[in-house]
Amino acid sequence: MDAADLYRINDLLDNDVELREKIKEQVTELDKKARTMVGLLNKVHSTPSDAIPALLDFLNPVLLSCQETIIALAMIIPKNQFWRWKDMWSNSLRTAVFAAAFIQYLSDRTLVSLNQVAKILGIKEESKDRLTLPAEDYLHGLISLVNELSRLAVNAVTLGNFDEPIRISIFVKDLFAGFSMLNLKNDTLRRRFDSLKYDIRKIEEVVYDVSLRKLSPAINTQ
Amino acid sequence: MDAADLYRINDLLDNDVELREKIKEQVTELDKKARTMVGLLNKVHSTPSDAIPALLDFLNPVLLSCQETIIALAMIIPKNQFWRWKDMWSNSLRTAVFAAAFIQYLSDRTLVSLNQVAKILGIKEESKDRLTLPAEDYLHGLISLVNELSRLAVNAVTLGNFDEPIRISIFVKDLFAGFSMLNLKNDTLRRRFDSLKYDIRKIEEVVYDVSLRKLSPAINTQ
Amino acid sequence: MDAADLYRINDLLDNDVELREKIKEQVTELDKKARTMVGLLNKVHSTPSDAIPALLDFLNPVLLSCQETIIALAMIIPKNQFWRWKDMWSNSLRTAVFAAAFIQYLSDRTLVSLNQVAKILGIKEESKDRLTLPAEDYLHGLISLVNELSRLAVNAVTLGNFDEPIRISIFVKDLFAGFSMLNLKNDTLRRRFDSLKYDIRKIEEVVYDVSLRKLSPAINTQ
Amino acid sequence: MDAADLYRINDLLDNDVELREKIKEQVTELDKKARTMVGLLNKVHSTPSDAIPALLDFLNPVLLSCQETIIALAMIIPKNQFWRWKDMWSNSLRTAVFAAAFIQYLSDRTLVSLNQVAKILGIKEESKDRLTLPAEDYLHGLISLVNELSRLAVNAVTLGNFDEPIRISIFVKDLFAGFSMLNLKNDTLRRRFDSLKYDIRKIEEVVYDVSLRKLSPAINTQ
Amino acid sequence: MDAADLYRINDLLDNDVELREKIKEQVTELDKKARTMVGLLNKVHSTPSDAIPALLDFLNPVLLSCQETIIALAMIIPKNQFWRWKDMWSNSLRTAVFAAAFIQYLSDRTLVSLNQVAKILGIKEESKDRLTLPAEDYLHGLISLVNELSRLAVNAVTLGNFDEPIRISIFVKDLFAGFSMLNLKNDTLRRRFDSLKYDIRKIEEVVYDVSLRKLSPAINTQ
Amino acid sequence: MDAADLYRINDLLDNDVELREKIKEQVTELDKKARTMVGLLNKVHSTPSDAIPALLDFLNPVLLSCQETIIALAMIIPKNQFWRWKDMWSNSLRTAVFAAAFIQYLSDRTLVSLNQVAKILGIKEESKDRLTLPAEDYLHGLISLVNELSRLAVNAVTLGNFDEPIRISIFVKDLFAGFSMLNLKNDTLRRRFDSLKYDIRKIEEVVYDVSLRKLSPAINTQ
Amino acid sequence: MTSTASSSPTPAIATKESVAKLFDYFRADLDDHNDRRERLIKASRDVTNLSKKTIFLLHRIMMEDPEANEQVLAKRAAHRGHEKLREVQNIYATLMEELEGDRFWRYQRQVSPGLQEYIEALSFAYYLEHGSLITFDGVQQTLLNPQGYFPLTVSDYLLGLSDLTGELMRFAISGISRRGGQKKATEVCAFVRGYFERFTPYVRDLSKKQSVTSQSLEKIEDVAYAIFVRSSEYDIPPEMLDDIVAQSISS
Amino acid sequence: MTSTASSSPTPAIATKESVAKLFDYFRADLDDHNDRRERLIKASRDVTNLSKKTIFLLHRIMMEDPEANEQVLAKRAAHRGHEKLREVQNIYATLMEELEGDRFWRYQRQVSPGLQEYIEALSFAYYLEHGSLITFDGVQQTLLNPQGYFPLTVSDYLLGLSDLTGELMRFAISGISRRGGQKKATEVCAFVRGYFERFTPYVRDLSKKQSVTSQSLEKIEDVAYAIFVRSSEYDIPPEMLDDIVAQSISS
Ligand SMILES: [Mn+2]
Ligand SMILES: [Mn+2]
Repeated sequence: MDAADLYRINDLLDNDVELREKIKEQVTELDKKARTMVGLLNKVHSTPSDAIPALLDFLNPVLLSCQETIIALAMIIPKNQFWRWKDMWSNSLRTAVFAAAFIQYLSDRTLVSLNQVAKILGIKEESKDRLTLPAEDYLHGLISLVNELSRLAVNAVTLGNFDEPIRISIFVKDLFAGFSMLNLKNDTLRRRFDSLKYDIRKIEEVVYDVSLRKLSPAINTQ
Repeated sequence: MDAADLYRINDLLDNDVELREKIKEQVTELDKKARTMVGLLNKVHSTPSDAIPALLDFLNPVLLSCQETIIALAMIIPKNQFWRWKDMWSNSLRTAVFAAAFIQYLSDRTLVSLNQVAKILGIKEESKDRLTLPAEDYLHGLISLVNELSRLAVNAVTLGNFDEPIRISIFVKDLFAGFSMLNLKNDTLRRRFDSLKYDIRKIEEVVYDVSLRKLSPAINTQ
Repeated sequence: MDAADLYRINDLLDNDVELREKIKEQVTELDKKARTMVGLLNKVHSTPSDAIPALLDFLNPVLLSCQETIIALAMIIPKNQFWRWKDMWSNSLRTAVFAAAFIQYLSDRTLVSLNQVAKILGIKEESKDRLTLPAEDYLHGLISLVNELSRLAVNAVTLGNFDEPIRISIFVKDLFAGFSMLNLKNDTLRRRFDSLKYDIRKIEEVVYDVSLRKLSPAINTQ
Repeated sequence: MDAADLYRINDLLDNDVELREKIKEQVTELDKKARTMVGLLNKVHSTPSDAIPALLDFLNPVLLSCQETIIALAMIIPKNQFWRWKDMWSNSLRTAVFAAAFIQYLSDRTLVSLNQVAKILGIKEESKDRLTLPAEDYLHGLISLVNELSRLAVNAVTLGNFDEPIRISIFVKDLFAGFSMLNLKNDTLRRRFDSLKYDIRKIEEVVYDVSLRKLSPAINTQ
Repeated sequence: MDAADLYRINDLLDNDVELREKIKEQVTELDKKARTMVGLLNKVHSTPSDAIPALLDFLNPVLLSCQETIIALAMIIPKNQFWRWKDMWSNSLRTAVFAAAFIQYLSDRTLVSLNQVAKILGIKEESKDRLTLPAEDYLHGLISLVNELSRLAVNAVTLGNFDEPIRISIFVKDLFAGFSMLNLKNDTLRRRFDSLKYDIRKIEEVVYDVSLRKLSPAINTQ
Repeated sequence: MDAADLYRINDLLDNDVELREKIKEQVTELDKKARTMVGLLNKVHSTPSDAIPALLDFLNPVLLSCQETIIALAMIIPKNQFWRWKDMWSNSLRTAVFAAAFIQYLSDRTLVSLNQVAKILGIKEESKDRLTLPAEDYLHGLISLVNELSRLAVNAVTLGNFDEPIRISIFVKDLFAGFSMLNLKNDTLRRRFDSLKYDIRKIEEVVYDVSLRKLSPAINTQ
Repeated sequence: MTSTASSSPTPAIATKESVAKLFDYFRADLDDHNDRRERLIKASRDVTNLSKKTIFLLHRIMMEDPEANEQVLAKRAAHRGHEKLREVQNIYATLMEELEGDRFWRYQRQVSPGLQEYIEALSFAYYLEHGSLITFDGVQQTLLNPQGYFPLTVSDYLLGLSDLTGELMRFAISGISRRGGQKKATEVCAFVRGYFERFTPYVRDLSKKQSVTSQSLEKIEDVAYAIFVRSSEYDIPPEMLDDIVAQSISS
Repeated sequence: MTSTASSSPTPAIATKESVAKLFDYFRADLDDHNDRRERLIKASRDVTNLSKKTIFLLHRIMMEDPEANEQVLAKRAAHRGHEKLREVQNIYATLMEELEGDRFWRYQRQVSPGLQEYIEALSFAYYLEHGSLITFDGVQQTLLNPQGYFPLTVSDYLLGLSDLTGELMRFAISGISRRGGQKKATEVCAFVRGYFERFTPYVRDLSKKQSVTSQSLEKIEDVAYAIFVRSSEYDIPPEMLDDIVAQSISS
């Protein structure tokens, strides 16, 4: 190995370091936005249902502003190197997916699809060799959603909303059935999926309490 | 070192790697089937009692199809090497035992015995030097059954079936009394058995709720 | 849980505890014998060559007596359960293999083969579903032999025996060449094999010293 | 190393192994008795109050028989070596304390004191350098009692006994107040004490349900 | 819970913290003395044999002063609680045993016995329910002695003392033979004993070097 | 906690983050220089003694250039906050101390003192409330020096320099005696100090080899 | 290869004496440092114990006398708590000198655990008295003594408050069997939530303790839930429920 | 508190069907990914085994026939080694498609271990033949096939070379009993040192493996030391020593 070779290798290594710095900058930005959304979504647990729309009005602009950061991020990543760097932002991205899915659930009780959430977050088809939304990250976001919905089932009742747990129960069961169709390997995703059963039990117990005491008229529609 | 000896030793060292690959293939297959059954059994919690038979019609073929996989697995294991490889499949096998026991409970409210379940799963007496069903794995499957029945007690009430918790309570207490007579070592099995008391408490609380509100005529027969 | 099943399961569980105790008893016995041989073989390092035969006369009966223990052990192990229990005795067995191999070297400077050592220790072909000698354990025993021979090369010279190191050098090089033909995995065996190089180097150094001093009387008188 | 010293040291080392075996034997015995009592006490939850005395008649002899085992155990422990071996039996001892406390509660609704329970179990003042009942183990036993009483409050109602929950409530509150006076460190005991709050809450809820339904027949017929 | 019981229990819980502080103080003291001796003994490796007596004159007072600390320690330990606290000082005690054994070896080439060393360190028969010298700790001290003697064998040669390695070789072999007769459990002690073979090899190699070069007239007396 | 308070706290936290960034920049710089010196010092092991001065001529400017970085660092640290941030650079600083001590040893075989090394590295008395050289870091640097000297003892011999090991042995023993005077607590420093005995043994064995074979005339001056 | 031995060994090697002198200085320095460190660890342990005992005391007082007025109990508890915490403040006053100049940051790791436990106890007493969160300055005020303020870091302040959630959870759960305990639990729930939601987005430092805090919050939410579900079944106001139950138990 | 239930549940909740459809897509996607991953892991394991066997082979050939000429042996070993490594190159050729586009980086973690082991074997063979270090481009050249170059990262290259040190250490130690083994050991020592000293200051990535490398270097240094000390005692050139010993053993 001669000096020229060494020099070249060193150059390559230096480039990577620089690139990592630049990516980190954008990720920090994305992370801040994701955290802000989580902070605002926390208020859901103490907000009566009629005030939820007002809360969503605060959230939507933050969610939209993620686009800009994610587009900037996509422009930094070299072609085809998405998988090389993705660990740097996957946590933040999963949080953003969670926020988007929670916002959509609160808006119309539907499940946001992978394509929808990608679009919302500014992840574009044309730059998919630089930045894409892997199924894995989308699924992680949905699991976080279930975690949060089981808490919401409890708190909705405290706020006098006896129908919410029932809606949550139906939504979550459908989602769980979907997950059950997948052949997950023995990784974090499977472990987190397996732990969903605790959330489901909790939701079921809330529905039980409500139905045992005949507190919701909706119970029979389940 | 003489050549023949050397050659033989080298052969012994090489074979194991290949064997492990083959076993893994069958275990992955078994695991898939077990997970499919778990997915289907999950529907029990939102299925009215009259629709359960139809659900079992879906489950039984999958359960039966485990035989084929397990027989194939038994044929791979070299004579006498059951104990060498068993850790590779014991988790999947326990899940299959659980599924078989749950299916039988749902069919006729009886407990599947060790021999019955071995037969159902295609574990044959004549190949017991290759593959057998250890008592330990059978018991693990039964503990999972109790975990699931305590959940069912809750959901049955939500579905308006107030007798099921009482039947579950009787079944589980009987099973628990059986377990109490075993001399378990201080291992996972004993820890899981000790944790059954939480399930039993939950079932008792459901029976309490039902009986306090006089919702079931069956309560006096307990 | 029906009584017969319960009874049978309890029996199965109880048997294991008892079995482990019994195995432990025989293993303790085997370990004692192996350690006794190690203690006696330790004297080789300060015994002049003409007294070695007398020392072997002490050793041979102990070695032979291992048969009895190993046969007793094999009879306890249930059919097909070799792999379940083997970790309990593999250390002691490796020590016994080492002792047998050292004794044979001291007797006639030959290498004991896998089959020979199995026969010496009472490990029978017909009970191989209960107890067998894995190649791995045989090889561990041989590595211990080399460790000890490099020590013997040093001590033989101190005792004035200048031929032994050369005999050892030839024997060990042959053994080492055999080992080099094996495709070892990255495990303990490979690590121990790697360390053999230091023993060979030490033996080499002794051969050097001896050759030079024997052949150049000028140096000898230095 | 001179022979006498060697002989003595070997004796010391051998004794410990033997001693451990002997202790283990007695502890296994104690554990069996403790588990038998737990099994019998489990029946309390499905036994009508008038049949409790008969159940206690089964329990008392088992409880008494612990004395014999504990005295035997104390005789094995060498003078001054209580702290050396105590971890071997503390779990079983705590279970025995729990059983004794539960039996006394069922007999006359009083709390067994530390001295009383020591006496019942055959732990003697004069052999306190061999075996004593540490405050910690006594407290662990009492916490188990509260866990079980909250379960009993629920089951008593199912069995139609509406007074028991109120008696339990008074007893447990008193006990809880006592515990609150202790300065517990951040250890298992503290964690288990913290968890008592959930038991108390459950008991509270039962008292609530019972009070409301007893006093308002209008609700009762709902 | 009655007040007297409560008060007593609270007292029991509080005392331990204070006691631990006091013990720690004495142990720190003992540790300092042990380390001072280790520091002084380290000079042995560069001290010509005729200057050793002068060095021992420095060491003996420090060794003697351990008595005072150990007696103070014994007085703090509550009656019967030796086994509860011993882990706090066993390391320091083993170092002190090592120092005493090394000093005695340097004085007259003999091995200090268990009783002798206990006496030297001020561990009294009459307070054995508070503080005693377990065989295990004595043996650990001796193993450290062997470790150090193999180093001394090397350094003695550098200092021109060619007889010392031979004396060490005889002493260590004798000690090793003694150890071989003990039934050690599979614990740290056994592992450290097993590792002694490296020290013995080193000593043997020094003796080899000396004998090969005919540097010591003592060689034939071995 | 009102908004103003929150704002203030947030401000304080932000400042710290910024400060950390600035410090990190300088530390990266210092680390680069320290690594460069280590790389150059590595060449010592293959450099004949007469070429060492030339090597030192390369090293000295790098060592001097650390001053600039350390002065810049000291200016960033707020008054009295030295201990708050020191973990960020202590590794690099210890490496620099090691380099300075090694350079001085190679120049004139003397030990650099704490004050000397502080001066060399640009750590000034007048800014000691911002940046100082703690005894701990100085001592860590010296331990690294010993680690490296034990390697040098070996390689110097290979280069035909038989006196160097003897000089190293004397130097290291003095240093070790100094260390032995300290009451180190049970931390990394003590663990590293305790591990020095392996280096010392290695050096002693090199001196042994040289002296046994009478390869150095200097041996008698030790 | 023949020996290429270098020039004869230099005469003046680091002499034993000079090394000994050098290390003698360290010895004094290290011993001084270790002793101070030990003293501070001990003091911190004392502070921790006193603070823990204070927390126990506060819980205890809030539970005694089921019929007493909540407000009165809270005042009494806070008063007794502040009294007990004065012992801690005295300890800190004596430590001022030990932590002068750069020493504060040098021993921060030894001082922190006690300080956080103190803040936990203090903020608990403060909450009982005022129903709100003590401010950073509020904590600082209690650490004023003739020699000045005992130094307080933002991080200790925030971590101390994090632990408060756990105690509030215990307080809410064990309080619900008291008259008015239900309302109390709901209040605590709202308080912890408000505090929690406010901090989460800003303070990264808390992540380690955050999961504990959110677990505590969930436990409090579960209590509030259980209360609400129970009282929803009967169409009676909570106060009346309390009365009915009290009557039933005493009868 | 009375129930303040919100408006009736929205009719169109995420229907089972739509969720099922959504997840059906994932299933195919995930299965595809998992299968490819498994295939690559298996291929990587095969590469690792072949490379390890090649390394064994190289050691073996270098030790056979103690009287043969070192150069001749090395040529023969390198030739046989390159031959065996062609099997690895063929495996990589078949993997080109599996790793197209962004897939290379997606499965990099699965591919790396085998690639590093291959580089270790290749660079060992190269060293035996040329006595120098194979360059980055040199490695890349061996991975050329009709579809183009198999992608190679700098990091795999460097980590593969790090492992080479271990093999060189084994080679140096087991070679010293051979005629001329002493000179060989000294050469290896110089080579590893040169390589080692060159890299240390620049490449941070290596830190994990660096301590292993420096341990190997120290072991080689110890061997060189032992040889030198031994031959220093007798004033005879090493070659003559070899002759004397050979004579003594054969006699
Ligand atoms: Mn707390
Ligand atoms: Mn390798």
